Amino acid sequence: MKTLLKTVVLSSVLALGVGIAVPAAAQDDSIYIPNLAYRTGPFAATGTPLMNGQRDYITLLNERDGGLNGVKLQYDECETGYNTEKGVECYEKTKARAVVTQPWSTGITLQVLPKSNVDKIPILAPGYGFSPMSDGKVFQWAYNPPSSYWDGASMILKHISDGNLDSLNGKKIALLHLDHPYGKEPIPLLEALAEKHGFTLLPIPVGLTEMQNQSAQWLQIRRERPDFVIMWGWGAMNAGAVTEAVKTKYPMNQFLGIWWSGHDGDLKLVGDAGKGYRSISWSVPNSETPLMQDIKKHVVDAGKSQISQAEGEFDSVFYQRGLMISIILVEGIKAAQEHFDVRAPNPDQLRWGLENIKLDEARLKELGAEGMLVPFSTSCADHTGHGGGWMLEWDGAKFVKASDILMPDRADIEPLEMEKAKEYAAANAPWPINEECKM
Amino acid sequence: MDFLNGILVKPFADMAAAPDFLLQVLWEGLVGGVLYALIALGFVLIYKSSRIFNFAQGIMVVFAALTLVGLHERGVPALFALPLTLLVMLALAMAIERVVLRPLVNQPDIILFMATIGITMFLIGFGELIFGGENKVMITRELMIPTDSFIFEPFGGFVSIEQKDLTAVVGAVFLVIGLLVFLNKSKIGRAIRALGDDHQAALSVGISLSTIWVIVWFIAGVIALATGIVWGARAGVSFALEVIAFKALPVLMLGGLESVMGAIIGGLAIGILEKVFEIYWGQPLLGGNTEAWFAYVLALLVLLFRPQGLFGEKIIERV
Amino acid sequence: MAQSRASTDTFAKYLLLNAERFRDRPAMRFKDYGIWQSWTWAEQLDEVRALALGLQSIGLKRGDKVAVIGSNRPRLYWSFAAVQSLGAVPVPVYADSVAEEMAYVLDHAEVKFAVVEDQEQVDKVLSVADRVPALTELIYDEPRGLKDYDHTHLHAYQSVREAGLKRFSEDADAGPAWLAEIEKGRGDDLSVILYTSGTTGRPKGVMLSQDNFVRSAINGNAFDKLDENETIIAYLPLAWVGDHLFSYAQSYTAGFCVACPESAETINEDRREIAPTYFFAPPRVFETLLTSIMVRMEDAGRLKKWMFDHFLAHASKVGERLLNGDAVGAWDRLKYAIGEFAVYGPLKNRMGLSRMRVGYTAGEAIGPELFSFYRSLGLNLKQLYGQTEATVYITAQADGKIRPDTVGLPSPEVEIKIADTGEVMYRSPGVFVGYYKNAEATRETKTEDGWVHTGDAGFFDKDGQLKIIDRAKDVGKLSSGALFAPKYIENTLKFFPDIKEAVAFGHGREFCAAFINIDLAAVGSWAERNNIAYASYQELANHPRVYETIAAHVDEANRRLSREPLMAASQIKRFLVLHKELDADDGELTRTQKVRRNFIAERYGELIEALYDGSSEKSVETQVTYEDGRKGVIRATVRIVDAKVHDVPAEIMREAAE
Amino acid sequence: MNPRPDHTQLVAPEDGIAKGDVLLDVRNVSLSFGGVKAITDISLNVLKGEIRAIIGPNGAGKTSMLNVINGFYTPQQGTIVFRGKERRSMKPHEAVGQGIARTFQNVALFKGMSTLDNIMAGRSVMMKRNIGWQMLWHGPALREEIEHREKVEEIIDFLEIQHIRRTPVGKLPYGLQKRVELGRALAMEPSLLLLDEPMAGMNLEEKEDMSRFIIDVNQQRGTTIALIEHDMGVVMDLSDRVVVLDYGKKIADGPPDEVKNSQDVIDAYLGVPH
Amino acid sequence: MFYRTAGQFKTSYQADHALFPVRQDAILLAVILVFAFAVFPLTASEFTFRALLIPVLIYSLAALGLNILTGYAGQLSLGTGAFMGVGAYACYKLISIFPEMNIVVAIALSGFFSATVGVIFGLPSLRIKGFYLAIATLAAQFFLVWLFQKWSWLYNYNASGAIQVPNINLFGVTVAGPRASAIVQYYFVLSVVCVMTVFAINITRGRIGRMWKAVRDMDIAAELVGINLMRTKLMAFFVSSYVVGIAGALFVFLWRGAAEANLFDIPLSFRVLFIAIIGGLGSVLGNFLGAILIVALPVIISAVPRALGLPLDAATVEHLNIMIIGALIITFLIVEPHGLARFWAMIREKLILWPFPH
Repeated sequence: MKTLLKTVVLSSVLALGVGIAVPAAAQDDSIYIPNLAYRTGPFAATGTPLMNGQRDYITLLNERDGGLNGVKLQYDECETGYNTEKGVECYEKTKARAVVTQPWSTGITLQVLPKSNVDKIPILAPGYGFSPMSDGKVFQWAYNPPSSYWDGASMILKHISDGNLDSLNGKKIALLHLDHPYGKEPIPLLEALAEKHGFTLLPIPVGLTEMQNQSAQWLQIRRERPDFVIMWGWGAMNAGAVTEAVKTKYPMNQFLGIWWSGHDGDLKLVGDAGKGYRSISWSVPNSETPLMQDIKKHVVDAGKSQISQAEGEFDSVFYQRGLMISIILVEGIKAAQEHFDVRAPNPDQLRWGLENIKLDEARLKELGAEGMLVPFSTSCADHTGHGGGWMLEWDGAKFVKASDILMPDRADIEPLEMEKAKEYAAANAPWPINEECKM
Repeated sequence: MDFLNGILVKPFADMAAAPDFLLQVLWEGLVGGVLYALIALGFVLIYKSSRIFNFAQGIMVVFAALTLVGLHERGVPALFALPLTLLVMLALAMAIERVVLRPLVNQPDIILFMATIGITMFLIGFGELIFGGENKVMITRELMIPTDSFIFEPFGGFVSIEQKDLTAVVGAVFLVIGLLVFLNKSKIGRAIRALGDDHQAALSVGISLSTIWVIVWFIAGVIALATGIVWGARAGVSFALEVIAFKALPVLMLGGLESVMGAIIGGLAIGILEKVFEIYWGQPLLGGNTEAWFAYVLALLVLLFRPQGLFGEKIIERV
Repeated sequence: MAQSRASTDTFAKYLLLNAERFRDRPAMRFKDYGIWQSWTWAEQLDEVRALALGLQSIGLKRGDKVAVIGSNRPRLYWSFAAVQSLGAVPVPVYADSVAEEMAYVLDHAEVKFAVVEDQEQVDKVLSVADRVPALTELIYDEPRGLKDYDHTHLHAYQSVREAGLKRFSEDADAGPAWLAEIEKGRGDDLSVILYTSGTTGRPKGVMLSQDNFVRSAINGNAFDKLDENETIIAYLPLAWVGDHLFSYAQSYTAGFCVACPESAETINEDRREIAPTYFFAPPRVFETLLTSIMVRMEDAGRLKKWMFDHFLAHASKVGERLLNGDAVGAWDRLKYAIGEFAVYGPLKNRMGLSRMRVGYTAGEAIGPELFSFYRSLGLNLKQLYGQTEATVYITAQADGKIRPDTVGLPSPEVEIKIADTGEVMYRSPGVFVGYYKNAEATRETKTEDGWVHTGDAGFFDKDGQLKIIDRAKDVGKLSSGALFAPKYIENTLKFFPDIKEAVAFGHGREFCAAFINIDLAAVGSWAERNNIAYASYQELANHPRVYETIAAHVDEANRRLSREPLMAASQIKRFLVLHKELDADDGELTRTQKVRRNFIAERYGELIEALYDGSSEKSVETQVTYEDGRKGVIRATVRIVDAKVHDVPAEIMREAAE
Repeated sequence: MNPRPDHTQLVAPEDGIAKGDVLLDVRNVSLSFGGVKAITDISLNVLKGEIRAIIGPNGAGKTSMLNVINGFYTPQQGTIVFRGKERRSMKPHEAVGQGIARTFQNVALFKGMSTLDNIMAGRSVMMKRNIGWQMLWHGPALREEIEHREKVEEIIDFLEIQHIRRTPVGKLPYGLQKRVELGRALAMEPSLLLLDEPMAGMNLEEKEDMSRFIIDVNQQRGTTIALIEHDMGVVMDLSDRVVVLDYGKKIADGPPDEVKNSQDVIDAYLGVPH
Repeated sequence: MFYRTAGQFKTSYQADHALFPVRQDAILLAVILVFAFAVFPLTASEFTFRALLIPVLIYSLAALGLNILTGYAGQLSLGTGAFMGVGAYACYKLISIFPEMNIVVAIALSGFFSATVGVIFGLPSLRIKGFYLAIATLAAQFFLVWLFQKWSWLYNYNASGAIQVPNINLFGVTVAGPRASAIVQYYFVLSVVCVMTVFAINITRGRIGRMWKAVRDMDIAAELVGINLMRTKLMAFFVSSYVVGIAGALFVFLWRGAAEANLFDIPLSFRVLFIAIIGGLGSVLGNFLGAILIVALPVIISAVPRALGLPLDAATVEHLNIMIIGALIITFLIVEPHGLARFWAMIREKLILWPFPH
């Protein structure tokens, strides 16, 4: 009784304190970049290195260059645990000051996407989210550079068919996917392609509760004997799948994943047995680049990073991809700064910036990140850039580049994107279309 | 007609057509069932001795496995880490007894149940804080668990049996036998069994209730560690493991909350049946993922005919 | 039915008047079946008329006496009005009197009818019926358990009422005839006969006229500005003059609402629900209340207890001054306001006195501290000095002129003089007609020119306020010649919550000594907290640690007495804690719970001797009467303890010398 | 302001049976649980308006008998005729519909509810207003609630439990709980009231109170009562007719005095082996 | 202290049966309502609406539904989340099929779908009791969520498998969908919750409520006072699931704006159960208190370190938050197993008895 009373009093005092503490007002000399991060929950394993990467690049800019064009970047994480509900809460919490939303989950992206027109904050979802977001005229506020999921699916198919999708005729391709909006994302495109090119698509969903116990799914794969297994997995599902694949003796060279299924940590579980597993990726780790050396010098060795060095996180695909994601964002901010000649661009200005990113090889080289990211550029009509991707292959200890840049078959994808974008706009009417964009 | 065919004929035809595959399915189901049974066993022990429906058994599995791996990561040799983990589980049992059970003694079941969910949340936060949330690799090799697999080739196909699964099954069998011997032969074991029926009778053995609780929770911790090692060896150690606690619940319903044998048989039955159902009915007819609910619906149907579960004791209502 | 105010000289006429002027205002409430069943004046008129016509039809005639026995229930109050409307005389009888007493009263009053509450009273009356020759009809309210009784002369109230209703609706003349019967009533008609318990001898029937009550009530209403907006809770015995005045006479004359509690156990709860605006209680009730407050606060947490004590101390500092309208500093006012919010208000709320506008204490002298305590909370509690023979009012304290040690100024229309013997005498419109069938006693009490002996000794102080010292015949002298006023000493002792009752001795003796009764509630609770085991009242009373506590109280009482010049000599030198509770059933207390000093002196003669012969303990045997009337004997060894006597403080000596 | 109600409504409902006629007739009933015979071929009747006692040592089958009468158990053999209608089995809540109410040996009150609500619950069957009205708490639902509250207040008054009206019954002493339970049974306005050891575990004073209430119920409301009691003394004073069971068999039936002197009964109570 | 009950008496059963027999309770409620209807809307930020006020209200309603079943009728259920899902999907389908349908009507109707499903899954309660029943309700939980995933008709064959709330107008104001303003949604939710709460209070304090409590406290005795167990239990399932279904519809339409099947999975059920238990079973008030504690407190706690300037990163805060919530739950269960409602009742009792301790 007494204790309870104390608890109640204490919490009310705390609550009061929070209510009073007004968030520091947005200042002209800093740019607030919130990140709806997840370092907890069942997806923490994959989330953490990405968040570390994002964070460290911003830290590097602040430490090395004193910010971006002299303006400090204020990086802030709001923990979602990959939980959509928490994500929306974070969105609401940060949106007052944020210039950008990085929702970090297709579920959260779908939640905040319809609000983007109302709240007018750009959503940056590099390599995830809703593929039709690529249509910048419809999705004025959403960006998913440098490649969308549909791009990814297309690239994988191209790769396994050696560029000729018709050669897949009569083959059976299983899509082992997380039973979640993210996992279902490639299905419309794959279905369309299956019909067009005469292969059989076999979607195999993995429930959130079954991620670590996929024996049923892999028994199905064993029974169905698909020619290829494409994986749209995340978190603990990746490790589970690779383990089961090894066990089922599914040939690794017929097993490919999207970029989120190419995490070093997942493959380390199986080690050598996973040799030959491939994952499409729009980023490649390269710890020898000047950028990585700077990171090492200014951030990691300075003790300002949260990465765990023992596990080789520094060299991992995901950590370095996190860095690339921040580069994309910063390029957008920089474009806005220069175009509008402001120190701290507002969300609307940043929207322009994100539409005018030009990350060509020269710029990447300038940034010291040559070859770490596919070159791409965005426009008001194209919010993705469609920079393509490399195929990475697990060599038993790490991922190595196994192809040149692959490009998606845009001719297949674009009509579908337009159609779905239109459907989306109709379902969410009234939905403004960017008429100004003449591209 | 097609539909009936799909339900009644085709699955069996498939089984007959690929007997090696059926064997593989049964084996996978069996291994799954062993794990369910192990978790259910933890539940049953605690329920028998303290009438607590211990939802935290799932997180205890994670916590035990994490501690083991975490200790190893921090440089403790595997064979030291194992007893050290046991010590941690003992400490956990004592802490739970002291902080949660003792103050909540004689509260209604639902309150105790909720408290174990509270424990679950606390341990999730605590575990992530200490060990981090990322996926970890079970130190299979260090624990000298074989990782190869036996390949049999009957009926022209093949059946692959992983040695670590085999180890798990054998280990589980030994664990269960050991437990049964302990429960039936030792003084404490008898006290634990008596506790379910009558507190006084148990106390007359001369062991305090607190001690028994600590012991029971510790045993549950040991079982959790065993489960954690086995499961972790299959799919890595992460917090996603926690959800397997839900798998144990229908096992309990089926087996009866207080029956050790019920937990084991129920676990195996559910493990095998849900796998067979998923492969031969679920995936072709229902779009898959039926394992999510199959065990529950099965248990529910059983309960409708035997409200006390397959092995529970019949309750006679009196006025 | 129009009645001019001037001609309303009986309560029946007031009833008719009220039914018109206060038609839809509540007249009566009764907590029954879980809610406060309520009747308006119009409905009350219907009820009374129905009962009157019903009584008439079973033979009630003008001049008949009707006993009314039971607790405070609307139907019994209605029977007063119904009986009076027919010109008959109600005789309320104490419901808790034993059969013996009841037989005497019923017989002496020659009652013809009796209206009683329930089976218990029916049984009691029937058991003495053969000794009450005049009694013919018996009417009961509660039918429970009476179904199989012979109903030739036994009537359910309900059936009498229905008979009356039937007559009224079927017989067009019945109503007017009843009104005519009321018209016949005169102010000098007998209103009621009230039997006073008396401290000695047989009860005497005090005859009071309609005028006595009407005028006293009107004067009282005017004095305290009572009108139809008041609410009172009726919980004191019907047979007691106070209740008859407050709950009946004043209600009828002022038109206010009387609320009857559900039962004796729920009185506190019921009072809190009703929150009377006008409240009356003998000191004993206030004492019990205070005791229960203090006992309950003992269990409070430290902080709360501190706050409680702190604000009570503040109240005792400024509360009364605020109430009397004296000047008080702003800080003190603020602090008092906080106290009102945190302590006084809630406390009054718990006592059900939040809405109390006027409160009286009477029946006997109230301890000054006790009195001040309530006043300091902001309760307008006043003292009243009265008697059955005076229809209550002799003196009363006017608002704002309150002193705890006096009983106030003469009430309106009351003249007072102090006889040479020191006895207070009065003359007023309320002076009784006479004792029923006891002309001798009437003569002894009432002089030819209408002055009445109160039997109390007292004097007027310099403000003209009357100060009562004691019963005239109880005031004695110590052998030293110093004044010995036992009641004063007893009241000083009774201030302590642990002490429920005290009896002081000293007349003609060298020093003053006392019997003390512990309060079982207070001491029992204290014992529990201090892990003192006891099996009985007797054991607790005799416990050494209880003695220690009581000795401390006696010491403090002596200190207080020592500050009173007149009383300093009668400090208590020796005392004992009685082994049994003084009890009305044993005749040790009156029915109004006053100490019967002489009886006690007789009964415990040995103990008194022991007090004065210096012995340290004494074994006694005492006869007791149990609740069911059985007798028994208890034996005990009572210890006698010396108390410290204090010197008179120097400044008081000086004052006294001046 | 409502005029005060009176006690006139306190009567048992009309059930078409004249006073002194057979209200309940139990004919050749046998009951067993998995081979254990609880009741063997017992016949007994209860007359309208009487207090009928069923007594016997522990394990004599008294409670089983009661359970058979109110439908909780279904006998293997025999029939029960109540108010002229014959039946073999029915659901307990149907028995209530026919006018049989009962109390329990170990108080079976609704512990989380107040005295008032417990007794109100006894009137659930008689309340008909649907959930739509209940939701609004106006009109018919409120009227119905108040109507029944009045009836319940009479019972509260009758049993002298006003002061515990709002107390959760779980907090009441045992004796009062038994009284509340009697109140709940009375609230059902039964034709036949079954009391299962109404005085078990009570002290002398409580027993006297309870006896008084039982007699009052019988006399004032005219309710027919069948009671089980272990305490012979109380029963003999209370009841009009007594039936004695022992080991599931009837060994005596008749007025108290007659039964008291029966050798079989004396043996049974003294525990003479059979 | 604040409760001065002297002078409050009832002269009729109507008054005695009033919602607030004690005047101060009514005043307190009035103050709260003034805050809810006037003060909060004037002062709250959008974040407060969307992260605190609206979810607290919706969770309260869901817990209220659960409480009817578990707290009043004594049937433990772990499947609340799925029943909320039924309400949400039903509402979504109604709006898709009849786009012109008034949203209030759609929400009210969708409750009937969840109620029907609730009754179906309530049928086992006639044979299964206590924990067995609780686990049985998990069958509903897992089966329904699975169904939400697999039955694509439910989400209009949406590629993502999620349902998306379109912009919906009510009397010319956008109440649901991305364009709806927080304050409008708040008022909408508040009104629905208030109405449902009043209904629930009325049902629980009347005949039906007593029957439920009777079944909860002792089902055998309930049967022997003439209560039909089957009808009573199923009615509890019906009413409970109806309320839960409404809460589910509000959850998606007035708050989340989009939902995928996983949203209705077990964590949601547990969350609602926590609210009901920490709030207090068998109490209406408790649901609101519980929701404030379980829903709002974590939001507030997670803001504490930053407000105090502690240099903790978001993940650590989240870990600590989970730990604190877990510990708080245990603490509350130990200190007051009957929940916050009982705690408040004790405080109220103290205030009524003030200054006396008992």
